[in-house]
Parts: sequence; C-alpha cells; structure tokens
Amino acid sequence: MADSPTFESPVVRGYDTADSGDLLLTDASATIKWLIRASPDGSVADRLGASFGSSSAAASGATVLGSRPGEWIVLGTAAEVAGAVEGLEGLDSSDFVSCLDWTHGRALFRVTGNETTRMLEKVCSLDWSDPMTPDGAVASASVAKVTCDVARSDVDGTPSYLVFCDRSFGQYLFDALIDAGDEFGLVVGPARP
Amino acid sequence: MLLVPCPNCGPRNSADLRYGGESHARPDPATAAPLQWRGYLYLRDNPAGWLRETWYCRSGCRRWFTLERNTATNEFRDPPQPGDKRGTKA
Amino acid sequence: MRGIARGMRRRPAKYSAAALAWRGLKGDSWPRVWRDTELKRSYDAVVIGGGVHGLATAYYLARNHGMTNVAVLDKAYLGSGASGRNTAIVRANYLTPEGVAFYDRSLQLYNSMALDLNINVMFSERGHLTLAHSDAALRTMHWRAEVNKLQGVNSSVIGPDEISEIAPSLDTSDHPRYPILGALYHPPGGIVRHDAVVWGYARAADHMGVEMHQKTEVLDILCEGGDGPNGKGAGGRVTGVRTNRGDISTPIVINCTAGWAGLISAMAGVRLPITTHPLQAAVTEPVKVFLPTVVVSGSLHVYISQTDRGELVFGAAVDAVATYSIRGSLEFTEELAGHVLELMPSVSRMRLLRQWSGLCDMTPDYSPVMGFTPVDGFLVDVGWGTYGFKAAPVSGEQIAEAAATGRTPELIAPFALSRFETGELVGEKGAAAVGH
Amino acid sequence: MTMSRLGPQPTEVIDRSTTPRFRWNGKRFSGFEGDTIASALAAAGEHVFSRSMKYHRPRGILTADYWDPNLLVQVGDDPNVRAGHRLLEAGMNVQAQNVWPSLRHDIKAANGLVSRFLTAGFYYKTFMRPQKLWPAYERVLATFAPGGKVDPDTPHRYHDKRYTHPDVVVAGAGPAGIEAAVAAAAAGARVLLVEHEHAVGGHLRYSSQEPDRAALSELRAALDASGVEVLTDSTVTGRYEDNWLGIVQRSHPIAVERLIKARAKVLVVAPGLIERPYVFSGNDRPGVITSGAARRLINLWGVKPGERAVVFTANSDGDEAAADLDRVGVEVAAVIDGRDGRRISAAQGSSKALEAVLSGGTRTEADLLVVAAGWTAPTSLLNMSGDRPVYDPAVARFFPSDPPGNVLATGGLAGDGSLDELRAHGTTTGKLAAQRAAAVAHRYQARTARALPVTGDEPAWAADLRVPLRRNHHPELYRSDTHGMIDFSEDVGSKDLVAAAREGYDSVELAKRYTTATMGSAQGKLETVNTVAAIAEARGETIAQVGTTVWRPPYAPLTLGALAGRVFEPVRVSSIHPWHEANGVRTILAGQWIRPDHYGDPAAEVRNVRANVGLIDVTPLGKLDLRGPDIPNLLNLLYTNKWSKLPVGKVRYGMMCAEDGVVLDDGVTGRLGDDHYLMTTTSSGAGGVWEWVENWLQTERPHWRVHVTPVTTAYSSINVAGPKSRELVSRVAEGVDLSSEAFKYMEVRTATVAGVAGCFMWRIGFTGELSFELHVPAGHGMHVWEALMEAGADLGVGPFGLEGQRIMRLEKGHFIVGQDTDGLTLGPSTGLSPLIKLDKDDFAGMPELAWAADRKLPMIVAIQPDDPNVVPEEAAQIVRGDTNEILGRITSSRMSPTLGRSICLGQVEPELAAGGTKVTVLLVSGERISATVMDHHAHFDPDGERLRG
Repeated sequence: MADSPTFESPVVRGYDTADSGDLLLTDASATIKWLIRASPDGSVADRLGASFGSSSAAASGATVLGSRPGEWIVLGTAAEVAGAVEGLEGLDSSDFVSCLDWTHGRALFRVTGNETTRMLEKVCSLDWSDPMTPDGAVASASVAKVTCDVARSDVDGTPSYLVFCDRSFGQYLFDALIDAGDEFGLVVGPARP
Repeated sequence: MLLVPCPNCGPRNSADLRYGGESHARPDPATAAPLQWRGYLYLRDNPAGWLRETWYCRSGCRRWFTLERNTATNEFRDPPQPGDKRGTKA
Repeated sequence: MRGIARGMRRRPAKYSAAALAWRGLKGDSWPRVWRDTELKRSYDAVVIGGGVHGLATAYYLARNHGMTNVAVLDKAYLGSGASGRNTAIVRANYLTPEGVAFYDRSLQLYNSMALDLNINVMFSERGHLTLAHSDAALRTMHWRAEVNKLQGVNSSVIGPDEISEIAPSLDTSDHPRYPILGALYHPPGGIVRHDAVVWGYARAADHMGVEMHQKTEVLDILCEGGDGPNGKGAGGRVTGVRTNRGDISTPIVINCTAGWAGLISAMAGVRLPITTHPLQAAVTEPVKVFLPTVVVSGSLHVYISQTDRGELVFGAAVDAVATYSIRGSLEFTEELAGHVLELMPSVSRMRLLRQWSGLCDMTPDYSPVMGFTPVDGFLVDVGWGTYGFKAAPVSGEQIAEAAATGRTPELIAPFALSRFETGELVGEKGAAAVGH
Repeated sequence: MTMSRLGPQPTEVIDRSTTPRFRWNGKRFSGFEGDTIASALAAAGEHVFSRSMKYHRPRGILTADYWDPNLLVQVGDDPNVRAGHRLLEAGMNVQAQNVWPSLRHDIKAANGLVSRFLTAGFYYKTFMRPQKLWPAYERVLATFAPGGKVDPDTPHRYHDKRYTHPDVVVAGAGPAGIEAAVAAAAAGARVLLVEHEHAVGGHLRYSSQEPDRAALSELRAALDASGVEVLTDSTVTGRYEDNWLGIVQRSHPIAVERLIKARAKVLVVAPGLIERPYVFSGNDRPGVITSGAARRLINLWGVKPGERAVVFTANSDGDEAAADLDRVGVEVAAVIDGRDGRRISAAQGSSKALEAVLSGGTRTEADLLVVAAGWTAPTSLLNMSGDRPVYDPAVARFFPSDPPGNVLATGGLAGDGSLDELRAHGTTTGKLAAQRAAAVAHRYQARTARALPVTGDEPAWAADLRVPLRRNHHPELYRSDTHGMIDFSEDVGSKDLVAAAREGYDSVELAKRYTTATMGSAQGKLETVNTVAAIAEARGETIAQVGTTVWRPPYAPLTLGALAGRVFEPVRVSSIHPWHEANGVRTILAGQWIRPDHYGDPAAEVRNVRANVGLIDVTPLGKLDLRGPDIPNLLNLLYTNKWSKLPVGKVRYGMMCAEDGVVLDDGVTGRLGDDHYLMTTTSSGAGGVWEWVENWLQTERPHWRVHVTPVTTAYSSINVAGPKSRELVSRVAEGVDLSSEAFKYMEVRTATVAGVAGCFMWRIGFTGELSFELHVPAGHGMHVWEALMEAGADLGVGPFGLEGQRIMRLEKGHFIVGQDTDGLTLGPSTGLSPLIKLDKDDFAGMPELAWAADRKLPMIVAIQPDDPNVVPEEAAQIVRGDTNEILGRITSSRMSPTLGRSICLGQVEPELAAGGTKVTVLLVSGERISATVMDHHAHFDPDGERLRG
C-alpha cells in the first residue's frame, strides 16, 4: 500500500516564488471547497447568509460565496467548512438541498495587489470598479476564455480576488494570469490553502 | 457586442451567453402529428421586429431564460429585474 | 440559342478590347448597362430580389425559355444585398452527391460566364484549400474528396508539405494550437468578381427585354383561393404583387431574396424553415500579392483569399444571434484576426481596412429551399445560408426551368420545401459549418 | 516645389537637439525628434513620395497627416505606414511602395499615356478571350496591386487587450472634446479621452495665432488637473451595439498596437473636420496641398512648403494658411478667393515649376498651390450608431441628424462658431454626457447582483438643452470647370465617375463599386463627398438627393496583431498528465483536451491489454453528478431506454437523441445511492449535454428536483483493462469485494484505492476486456495511477492511449458518436433499436424515433474486407459494383492486432445491412475491393465472455 496521499495541485510547473510582492499570485487549490444547492430564498439560504453575488463569513470561520442563484461555494479549512455545511441537508424538509465536496473539481488562485484590477481587465470583461465589484462581490465570468467564479476579498484594504476554475484548466489559467500580470511586476507566492 | 440583460447577473456581454433562438412551445409528443412536430423542429416565425427568444447565461448564472429583442435594432425590451417572473421560459 | 433570337430587343454594346480602344480614341461613352423603364402593370413573371439569384433567374427565363416579359424588383439597387457583400468564392467540393452535382454545374456555368454574358467576371480558378486541424476534420476532408471524385469533381486530400508548396505563407509546423494536418485541395475552386456577375446578368437580361426595377419594394403578394387570410396560403394561387410603385398583376412570383426570404414568403402565406443571421466579412489594406489560393479553415471559422488588388478578404461563420441588423461587430474582427494569425503569423502587421456584413437565411440542414410551394405560382429560391453566391448560375437556370415548365428539375428536387414535412433532410450539415 | 527647414517656430513640436538618422529608399537622411517621416523628408527637400496606383503618376504631400493618401510607405516589415503621421525613429528603413523599378523612374508611368483606354471598370470589358489567357492577364493586373510587402518572417508579437468601462468616452481632443472631457469629469464621471493625433489640441496645435495658443495652454492645464484618462495616438475605431467601442492605441510602450474595448455609457463624438481636396485638372500634382498641410508643415515641424505660392481659399483656414506662408517668407504670388466666385481651374507644369490656371485663363507661376475648399464631416462613429447625417448645402457639409441618446456630437462635427462657442458647446456636451452616464450607471448597478446597492431612483434621462452651434455659410466647392482626381489612392477621377453614372452605375453604391472610388486607404475620408458630388452632377441632382454612403468600421485601419492580441486558447489536462509526459507519450488534441494518443506502439498496447492489463487515463470522459428524487424521470426523458428500475449499485448504458431523432450522445450512468447518480457522456459532448440537461430541467420540467453538477475533472478517471485487471485492482483497493459474484459487469462500487477514500469504480467494457473504471478524487489521481503502475509491475501493466482504445472498441464494434454517426444518423441506424422504448410517456426525440421505426434507414454495420491485409481508409465509399453510385461509406477502420486482419464499421443503405452481404469498397487509390457485412457489430468476442469474466 502506498503512503497516505497528499493533495496534488493542478499547478505542477515550478516557479520562482516570493512571499510578498506588489502583485502576488498564489495557488490555493488545496483549500476545501463545497458546493451547496438549495432554494435561493429558503432557510438554507438564510443560514448561509450570502445572497447571489455577495459573500459572508460563517460562524465556523468558513467563507460563503453566493455564486449563483440557489448556489453557494463554502470554503476554508476542513473544520471550518464542515462546521458551515453541517446539518444543512436536514434543515428544512421542504427545501431540496444538496451538498457536494468540490475541492478536487476546482482550482483556486488568489491575486492580491493594487494593480490587480488593471491586470484583470486584460483578461476579463467585467467592470471591476468599486461600485460594480465591491469588496465581497462574487461573480462568474470568462477569464482568459475560461469560465471562472471570481470573488473579491480584499486583504487589509488591498484589492484581492479569488479565482476558481475547472481543475483541468488550472495550469493554463495560472500561466495566463502570470502573463497578464507580468507588466505590473507579478510575483508568484508559495502555494497555500 | 450586445449587452444582454440577464435577469440574474445584470447586463452582460453576449459573449458570456449562449443564444438559444426563437422560443417556441414543444408539442405533446404523444399526440403530435408529423407536420406539427416538424413545425416545432424546423419552422420559425423569424420576424423582423420583436422576438421572444431564449438565452443561456453560460459564463454567469447558468440559467436559461426568455427575453424579448427587436431583431431589426437588437434592442431588448424592458429588461426584467432579478426575480421577475419573465426570467423563466414560458 | 433559341431564346436569344426570340428575346432580343436591342443590340448590345459589345465589350471587347477593340471596342474599348475605339471608344477610347473617339472619346465615346458607353451606353447604359440596363435601361431605366416605367414599371408596367402586368408581367408574365415577377422576380423579387435583384441580386445574382434573381438576375440569373430572369436571364435564364429569357434565354432558355423565351420568357422576356419579366420584371426583377429590388428594394434598393442591383446587387445591394448578399450579392455585393459575399467573399465571391466558388467551388464544388461539397459533401453530399446532390450538393456536388448541383455546385459542379454552377462551376461550369461560371467557367463559361465571361463569354456567355460578354463581361469579364474575372473568374480566377486559383484552387481552394480546406485545412484540417484534427483527425476528425481530416476524416471529413477524405469523405468529401471521395464523394467528389465519384462525381468527377477534382478534389484530393494533401499533406502539410504539399500545402506549403501551394501556399508558403501558411504555418505548417506543429507549433500552433491548431496544427495544419492536411487539407482538402480543390483546384477548380476560385474567386469571381461578384459585382461583375450581377451587372453581367442584368445587362444580358436587359438585352433580351427583361426589366430591372431598382428602389421598388414589394409590400405584399396578392393571392386568391388559399386557406389563409386574404386568399393566401396553401391551396391558393398568386395573382400579383403590391409594390411601393403600385400593384402588378402576374401569375408567377419567384422569391429570390436573401435576408428577407421569410418575410417575403410570409406575404404569400408560406412559412419557411429559416432564421436570418448576419455573415460578416472584412478586408485589409493591399499588399503585394503573396497568397495564390483560397484558404479555408472550418475549425477556425475563417476563410481567406487575396484579391488581384492585393487586399486580403476574410470571412467567417454566421453570427450565432438571429438578427436583421447588419452592423458589424468588433468581436468578429478580433476572432478573425486571431485565427488568421494562427494560420499565417507573418501578416500580423497588415491592417484591417473595412468590415461589413450581409444577411444569410439559414436552414436546419445547411441546404437551400428551392422550387414550388403550397401556393400555386409562388416559387422560392431561398435559404442559401452562406453559399448562395457560388450557386447563383445553376439556381437561376434551374428555378427558371421550374417556373417556365411547371416541373421540378431533377437537380433541385432534393432541395424541395416538402423535405421539412417528411423529415428527409440533406446531409450537408456535417461539412458546412463554414462552407466557403 | 522645394521644401526646406525653417528656423524655430513658436508652435513647433520638434526637438532640434535630437537628430535621428534613417534611410529613405536606401539613402541616408536625418530629421528631428518629433518629425513625422514625411516632415523629415520634406524638410530634406524630397517632394515625391509615391506613385499613383493605376497611372503611376508622381505624388507628393497632400494633407500631411494620417489621411494623406500619397504618403503610404514601407517601414521595415511594416507595410502601408502613414508617413504623414508616423513619428520618425532612429534607424528606420523607409521605402516607397508601388514603384518599379524606382520612385524617380517608374516604367508603369507609361500607363498614363493610355489612360483614355483605362477608364474606370475597363477590365470588365476586356481580357475575356481567349479565356485561357485570363490567368496571365490576372498576373499582370496583380502587379498593379498597390501597397507594401509582407515580410514572411514577421512574428506576431502579441499583447493582451484591455477592457474598460468608463462613464464617458470622448473621441477627439480638440477644444470641444477637451472641454467635454473636463466638464464630464468635473461632474463626477470616469472619462476616457481618445485623440488620434500625437497630442491633444486639435487644430489649435498648428495655429500660430496668439489667442489660439493661449487657449491651448489653458485647455492642457485644465485637462491635466481633471483626472481624465488621456490616450494620444489612439483612435476610436468603431462604435458597436450598446456603445461597445473599439479603441486602438498605437504608441503603447510595450506593444506595437493595443486594442482597448470600452463599454461606454455615453460616447461623445468630437473628431473635428477633415479638409477636403478640390477637384480640378492637375489637382494631384506634387505641390498642390491643402491649407491644413501648409499650416501643419510650417507650424508643427518648421518646414517651409515652397518658395512661391498661389493660395485658393474659401474659408478662414485658407486665409490663415496664406498668412502663415507670408510670415515664414514664402512669396504669396496670388490669393484666389473662392468666396468671390473665383475658381482655380488647373495646375500645370512640372512639380518644380507649377502653373496655376484660373478659370478665366489667368496663369500664375509658382511651386506651391495651397487649396482651402471646405471640409468633410467624418461622421463615421455617428453612422455606426445608426445616425443618417443630413447634407446642408448652405454650409457644404453633412451634419448629424438624430443619433441615439447615448451618443453626442460636439465640435466641428456639430457646427461652426468661434473658439469660445465651440468650447462652450463642448462643456455643455460634457455635462450632459455625465448626467446621462449617471443614469445608465445607476441602471447597471441596480441590476447587477454583485454591485453595491444603489440609493434613490434612477436619475431622469437628461434632456438635450444644448444651444446648437451656428453654421457658417460656405460655398459648395467640389469640382471646378475641369476634371480632376477624386480618389487619389485609387486613381479615380471625376471623369470616371461621370462616365460610370452615364453607363447606369448612377447610385453612389453602384458607382463606388464600379469605379472603386472611396475604397482606398482613407476609406472615403477625403473622397466621399466629392464622389457624391460628381454623381449628383452627372444625374443633375443635388447632393442631398443623391445622399451619402454608409461609413463602415474601422474609423482608422488597425493591425491584425492588435485585433488578435493574445489569442486565448485554453487547454485542459488531467492530473496524470505529467506522468504521460515523463513516459514518452504522443499526445493528441481532442477539443480543448491534450490526451495521450499512444506511448510509441499502439498495437503493442492493445496486445498487452488483451494479454495482461493496461491503464488508460480517461479523465476527459464527461461526468455529471446528479442528486435528487426526480433523477429517474430525468434519465427517462434524456435517454431512449428506461431508467425507473435501476437499483443502487448498477450501471446502465444509454443513448441520447435530439428532438429530431438524431443521435446526440451516449454513455453509462450509475446509481451511487438512493438519490445520487453519476452520468457519463462522451468527452466531446460533455459541455453540450450539460447545457441540454439544464435546459430540460430549467425550462420544460422546472418542478423536478434534480441538482446537476459537472464533475468531469473533479475525478481522475482510470480504466484498468485486461484479464489481470481484477488482480491489479485488488492489490490497491480496500473495502470492496471484487469477486465476479459480488461485483458484476455493469455494477458500481465505492472504495478506498491506494489509501484514497471516496473513489468509486464501475465494471464496464469499452475495450471488451474485463475492466474496472476507477474515478478518483482528482487531487490524488497521480498518486493512484502511480500506485497501480507500481503494484502491477509483475503483472505486465502498461499504459495505453486513445489509439489503442479506438482499436479495441472497433474490435468490439462500438460506434463513436460523431465518427460512425453523423448529423443525420437517427437512433435506429445504430442498430440499438431495442434500446429505443417507444412505450415510454415521453423522451427527447420520441415522435421522430417512432416514425423512423417504419422507415428504411442507413445502418451502421461491421464490415471486413475479404483481403485481410487491406485496410480501407476511413471515408472510403461503398459503391454499387463498377458504378459510381454511393451506397455507404467506411466510418472506422483499423488493422486489428488481436485478429490479425482489417476490420471496419460503416454506414450502408438498408439493402446492404444484412449479415453476409458482399459490398464493393472504393479505396482512395481508386481500387475497388470486395468486403463482407458481418452478422453483428463485434469483430471480436461477440458474446462478451471476456468482459463479463
């Protein structure tokens, strides 16, 4: 029997990394991610808090993203996500609910820095201005021609975005973002969940 | 690039959506006569004016919905609001 | 030649080098290419649409069937629609036997057109390459080549080395995202000066007595006896057309429009399996001629040719969204440029000069709708999608025969409207997503 | 004409301390920093820059800006560069285009002698016979193609495009445009100001008048303080639906050209006016220039345009040109005032010694003829917005009529007036633009789920209360009493247009097509109105009656490289891809997937699977996770067969048809739990089936409770196939009984594999062997693959790729949707009629399939050539005997390593479908061979004993 396996990221190429930079791209694919489905206005929706297009913090510490009408992505550590997802399926018998561990299905990257918007407007047609995409905003859109979920989650006042894509596009998208960020001095940070 | 008023996401570039074409009712397959069924499959009103049509918000909310568009000007009629019942196919 | 003798109304001003020199020396001007006449109240047949299809139909009605009391009506000017907006590629390398036979006849007519019509239509038989970027595409190329060969049409599948020899500017290395694995090579394909075809048919038809009426818009088709309102619809017959210049009585109305085929047919109470989509095209600034052949890539949705003037002419697949609006789109030019550079990186500094679009009537099986309809006297020659120009001569010839004889010629029998009632569609859909 | 460099001018834009060196037609030249190529050459005394297209007449500076049709040159590998606009750079290698053998001695100029025969459209009337010679004629004509050369080694140096969402985009930074931008920004709008020229200021830049210079400094200061984003040397190339704008940024620091795509809430169109050439005999001779050219040469680049000038003026620009000429020491020999009804009739003589002839016959010698005959309103962006500009004969130009509310015109396009009036109009336009943009922004924000909540109601749509600019009278000066050039780049004269109109090409569009007028580099910016005027004259109508033509995008040409930008072509790989790459894989592109095709010897891979055990990475197999109580209903609707009674732990094959009965997709679906299924689709069909399922669920059956999630790459899928597959899987799997009694063919189990929990596996058999398809959480796919390879080393385990799988499926006679079927293949043609259950209530395509049951359809059959060594090509046709009648075709074919013979699938007419039928296959070589239709699809192990083992 082989050793107990560790999570393999879809980003397999090696990069020179730095811990910080004006524009920092990190691979967070190992983050635990669940996909929740329920009625957009039922009790599950109430408990999750985030409506479509916005995000919220669960009591467990997990982040809840209102990714589509009646769909949420819950992410965090295993314990945080478990705490947030726990009991959702039995919460309301009239609400049709399903919970699915999507950790392995989605690559997740984080880009942070004041130039993030200028970098993203090279690869995505969304309006990234503050009124249209404020901190906490969640949207789905084509990024470098890959359909992604994007969430703005600023870090200490610095613009920062989470970008999710289908795992198989992970390597392609990571490289596309590096290319787009090059003119702004993008630095690859160490992978972290 | 058309700006399509997705009832869920708001105005989106048409490249983010899939065009589903003229919306038309599906006959009852148990009773449909060949002419009726093939009318459903092939014949279209194709008006030069207001058209009810379906769209799929492929890169956004992943919902199919019906909109009205003027095929002569590409203007969308009275874009529906989130929760508007016209956002579902009739 | 029987039609000419009967139909001739006036002596044409013959075009030739000698005539050109003579008039040049004398400083004489040329006579009008077609007359400007009053619209009569009655014709033996009315053709709606003054594009290549309508004009060819009128020409063959007069030439082959002696029907010269014919009016061609156009709401704008001759050739203002798809005839003047297409990329003028002709070929016969279709997928189905019925398609091949039909387009091969069209190619023959193009070949002899300059002499038939006494106008240089500049048919440039420069060959036509359809590139394959995947095994599946290559399989379809082989399929087309085999069907073509059986019909006596010159087509074969060639490999990257041979492609390189024919068109050195194509990147046949294995670097691109869409490597060129092979191509269907069709030497008889080429390009034609589309406007000359329009003017040539108009001029020749005019010489035989056919009348061309520009700025004459059809507002309604007059019918009697049909099962719909105002005598329209199945079981009825045509009695005339209403135009912005008054009513005309006629027993035969032929709908030769593109972009408006559904609307015109609806005037007779006939519903068609058509949706209308724009087809966009663009042209670059001229550079010295370097591309000797027509290049098409189905997977990349692009076709490219270089005119004798040095411009690259580009086209693509129809826009997905059905519309009657023909303002071009930016995304069309972006995708086009990306795909062209995938095939020919060296043209990256050429500049796009102009883009335009025309309307295409798309059918479910990428094949036209031709012939009789449930309304007696109302014929259609419509649903030409993106391949109407290359079919114009044969369509005109065949639909004229149908109108004049009352019988469906064998060559167009597969394209009858009734196939959408029986469900027996034509199989061009597989190969024709970008059919240029 | 002899041009030379003047002393420093107060308005000049050149830096005389920097002198870049460059080459022109091989000779060394130098200019100043800030010069255009043309100004540097003019200052050096060059006066012929190109030869005309047809007659190869010498051409000099006409307008000295971007639109100058005579100043197209080749710069290195860059063809058709606008020398009137492109700034000089050190080391440039500039060459004249369209000359042979050289600019000075052009042999084709002899064409000018026979010009009376080469009238517009002459080529339609000749070269018809002998027909065989047309290709030769064509080659000769092609040598007349104008333009530069493409260097075959030019690379595509890409640069990402940029999207932007400003409130207001102002196209044109003249005084009105700048004021509009500043006012809109002051009102709180995000503004993007786009200027075609290298600096803002419009016509003020080349005005030597003190008030103009003061105004320019004031405008620049206001702009600098405004927060407006300014792009110079950039052009709004097109206005598309809903104010989607294309903007090309030419002098970008890291790209040759960059495309910006802006969704503007309001577009302000302020391009100013373009000076129009006047049509008279000899108007294309070097030395005949527009008044704007004279003023630009003098004031921007300090170039003295000649020594002795005649000025024909009908407006203040011409008057100013005369003043500028006089100021810098050009002798103004005569000023002919067009406002008094006087006309210039001809320019004669050589380029060194022109002679201006007045309509009365008076002659004046000069080396420069400066013409100010009026303007063309470049209404392109308005046309693209749907506006139909209207001609005003009193002002001799077109004006906007009724553009949409989110497009506003200002500046010269909107009218005349003093500088202060123009600026004031700009200011009110900017305010109006900001107000309307705020309303649009409010609407967008209110309807966008992710946006900040809006406060208050949507602002009312601000009414247009701008005081219209007044219009100054201007004489209608198009053609003098002689004929001259109308389209300089196409060599089309007024005579050609009149002749074309007489011949019947008498509408603008027909005449344009026939003569090619307006089809050249400036796309009508200089030529359109003169063209319309010539046709109107020939028809005896007014310009307003003839109308104008539609201006099409782009406003200015842009490179294909800029339009293409970085071409995003996403590719997908499985988690196991690095292993494949490390182990000698040959990949194949399948849609977006990069997949292993084989590892060197596909036949050996097949033999190993049949003898031992092989692994194939089938991750791209489409996978949909289905949850909910209504799944059986959904499956019954999607598939042709029945699904109500599938027990937990079982897997079933299904075929999907579209509503027209044509085969759409196929695959297996397994029931993992009570309300939990996994559906698989073909790899290429994965995306389409997902949308198809969602469409049914959302629009036709919205009350059904089913959640669909695409999980294609959430799992790495590994098919373990071969007689030793059970042994191999048993070595790594825990928590599952793999015995043939406990885990049967077409069943599914969950298991822990190589320590990875949450895997599931099913027993299916596309290869025809005993096989276990493992679906492993993708973050552990590589681990499990390596564990299998390691555990199976003694069993002879090896990888196999798509090619091996294709061979084995063909040996088993499994059809592939899209290869063995086509766009017209109805369900029953696959031979799977027993799986089409017409007694169900409903399923996609049911009526067509019911009617098809009575029709004679082409059938998919297995075929074996009688000569086992001949493999007919895929696409080889099946024909009737020696005839060319097509009865079918080979859709798949391979040499079978297992059977040692060729095997095929094909589609044949129903009359040939019975087993044992002899058919004739026409090979690509032309040879006809005999082949036999088989009793069943499987060439190998038709009873399926191996896979059930």
